Amino acid sequence: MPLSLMQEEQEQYTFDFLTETAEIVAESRDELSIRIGEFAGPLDLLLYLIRQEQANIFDIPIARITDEYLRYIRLMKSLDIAVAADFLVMAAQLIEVKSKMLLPRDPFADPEEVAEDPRQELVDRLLEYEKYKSAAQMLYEKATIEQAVFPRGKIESDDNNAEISATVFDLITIFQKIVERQKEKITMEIERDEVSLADMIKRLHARILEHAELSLASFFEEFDTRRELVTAFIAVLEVVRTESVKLVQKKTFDDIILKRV
Amino acid sequence: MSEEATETAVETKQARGTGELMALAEALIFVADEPITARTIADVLEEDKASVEAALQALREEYDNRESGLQVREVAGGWQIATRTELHEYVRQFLKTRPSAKLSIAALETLAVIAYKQPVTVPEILEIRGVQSASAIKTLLEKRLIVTKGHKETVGRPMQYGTSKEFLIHFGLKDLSDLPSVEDFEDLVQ
Amino acid sequence: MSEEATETAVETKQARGTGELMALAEALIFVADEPITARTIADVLEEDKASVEAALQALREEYDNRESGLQVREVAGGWQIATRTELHEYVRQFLKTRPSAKLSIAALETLAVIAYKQPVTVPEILEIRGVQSASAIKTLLEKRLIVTKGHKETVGRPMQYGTSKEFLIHFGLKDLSDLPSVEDFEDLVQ
Repeated sequence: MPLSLMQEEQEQYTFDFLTETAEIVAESRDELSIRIGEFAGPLDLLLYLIRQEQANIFDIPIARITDEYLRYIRLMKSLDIAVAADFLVMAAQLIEVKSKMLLPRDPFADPEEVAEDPRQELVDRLLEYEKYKSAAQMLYEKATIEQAVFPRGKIESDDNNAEISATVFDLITIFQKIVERQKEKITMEIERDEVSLADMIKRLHARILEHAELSLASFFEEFDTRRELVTAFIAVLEVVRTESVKLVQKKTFDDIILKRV
Repeated sequence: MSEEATETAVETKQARGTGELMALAEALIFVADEPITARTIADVLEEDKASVEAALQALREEYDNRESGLQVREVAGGWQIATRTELHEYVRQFLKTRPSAKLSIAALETLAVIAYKQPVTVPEILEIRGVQSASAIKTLLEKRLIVTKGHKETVGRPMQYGTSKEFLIHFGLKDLSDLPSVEDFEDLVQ
Repeated sequence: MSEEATETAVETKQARGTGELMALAEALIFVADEPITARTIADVLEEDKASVEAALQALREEYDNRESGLQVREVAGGWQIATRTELHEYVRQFLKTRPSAKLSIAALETLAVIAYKQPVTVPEILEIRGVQSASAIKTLLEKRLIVTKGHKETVGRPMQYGTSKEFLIHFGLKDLSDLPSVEDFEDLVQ
C-alpha cells in the first residue's frame, strides 16, 4: 500500500470523529476516560479490544479490531487525552495489515507455498508483549506482599552511618546540578550593602519565630550576593550551635528544614 | 597474660556451638541496615561459610517454630529480620504509614521488560512495549530500582539498563533466579 | 456475611492468647524507632495495659531462655529490642567493617567533578563546586575511588586527580568512555 494512501486513510479516520463519538462520550464519559487513561500503550489497548470482541488472538478479525482501535483513538482525542505518537503508529500499522488482507492472492503464486499471514508479525508482538504484561502483574503482587513486611526501626548504630550509596545516575545528576549552580553563581556577583552577622542572626530568628519551621533553601534564596549568602550560612550554623534549633532532612537531597526543638 | 588471653579466645572460637553461632548471626543481622550475606557474617566471626549457613537456617526455623512476630528471611542475596506479613495491619497502624505509592502500570511493565531482558536498551524496550518508556525509566532510576549497565556496542552506543539490589529488596526476591521464568507466562497468555 | 465476619473479628480479638499478644508486641517494639511504652502497645492493639505488660515480661523471658543474640529490655520507660551486651565485640567489629561503598553527598559531588573533568586540581574543583573539598578528596583517596595523576605544570604545580580502577568497578563501568554523558539521559529528563 502506498504511503500516501495510508496517510490519507488515517487522516480520514482521525478527523471525522465528532458526530460518531459524541453519543458514547455523553453516555459514559467518566468510565471511559478512566479506562482509556489506564492503557499502558497501543499493544495494551489492542489486547483489550481483542478480549472485548472475544476474538482469538491467532485469528484476529483485523477489520473489526482496526475500526474499534480507531474509534478509541478518536475518543481519546475528544476527551482531550493527548494521543501519543506510538498510538498513531500502531493505527497506521493496523490499517496496513487490514488492506493487505483485502488484497486477492496472487493467482500465479506457487500453491504449495503458504503465503505468510499479514497478521503474523502483529500476533508475535502481542504474544511477546502479553508475557511482560503478566510479568508486570506478578511484580505488582510481589510488591504488595512485600509492603506488608516491615524492617526494624532505627537503632543507634544507624546514626554512625548517615551516608548514602550512589549509582552512576546519581553521579551525572549531581554533576548537572553543580553545573547549574555554577551558572547561577556568575549572575549573582553584584555589589550590595553589607549585612552584619548580628543582623543576619536577628533576621533568621524572626523568620523561625514566625513559622516555627523554615526551609533553608527558601531562606538562602532571599540573598543575591555571595557575601550575603556566606553570612546567612554562618548565621544558620551559629543558631544551630548555640540554641535549641535543629536541622532536619527527611530524605537524601531533600530540602533541609530548620526546626525549633 | 596477653598470651593467655589469646589462648582463651582461640579456645572459645573452636568450641563455638550452633547455638552460639545462631545468637551471633542473629545479632549481626539485627544491626545490619540492609540484608547481610552469610559470607560477611562468616568473615566477621572467622567461621566457615557452611557453618554460618547452617546456623542461619536453624535460626529461621527457630523463629518460625516459636510463632514469633518476626521472621528471619533471605532477600537480595542476604539475610534480614522483618515483621511477619500477617501482622501488617497493626504495624501499619502504629507507624501511621500507608502503603507507599504504587508504581504505575507503565513503570511496572518497563521494569518487567528490564528484569527479564537485562541488559536492555531503550529502543529494545520500545520494541517490546510498543510505547516510549522514557518517563518510566526516569522514575525507576530515581527509585533506584534499575541501574545503568554500560553502553551497548552498536550504532549510537545506547545506554543499557538492568535491575538493582533495591529491586530485589523491593520485591522480596532472593536473587534474579527467584523470578518466575518468563516462559511460564506464555501458558497464561494462550 | 459481613455481620458474620465482624463477629469473628471480635471473637478473635477477645480470644487473643498470650502467644499472639507476645508476637504483636514483639513486632511493634521491633519497628519502633525509640523505646515504646506498654501503654502505646495496648492502645494500638486495643488491649488492656496489664495483659500487654504480662506479654512483654513473657517475651523478655523467652528471649533470655532461648539464649538469643538479642534481648528485650526496658529502657527509658519503654521497651526495646537490642543486641546482647556480651556480643558487643563482634557487633562493633561488623559495624566498623561495613561495606565502604557509601559516600556522603560532598564526596559524591567531588567525585562527579573529578570523574567528568579529570585530570583536575583542587583549585579547579573548588572553582566548580564553590566549596572546599579537602576532606571529600581525602575520603575518596582512602576509599581508593580516586588517584593522583601527577602535577599540573602551572603556578604552584598543584596535584591533579582522576578516577581509579576501583571507581570503574564500583560503578560497574568498563572504562571511562562508558561513563554516561549528559546526552545519555537527555531523553529521560524532559
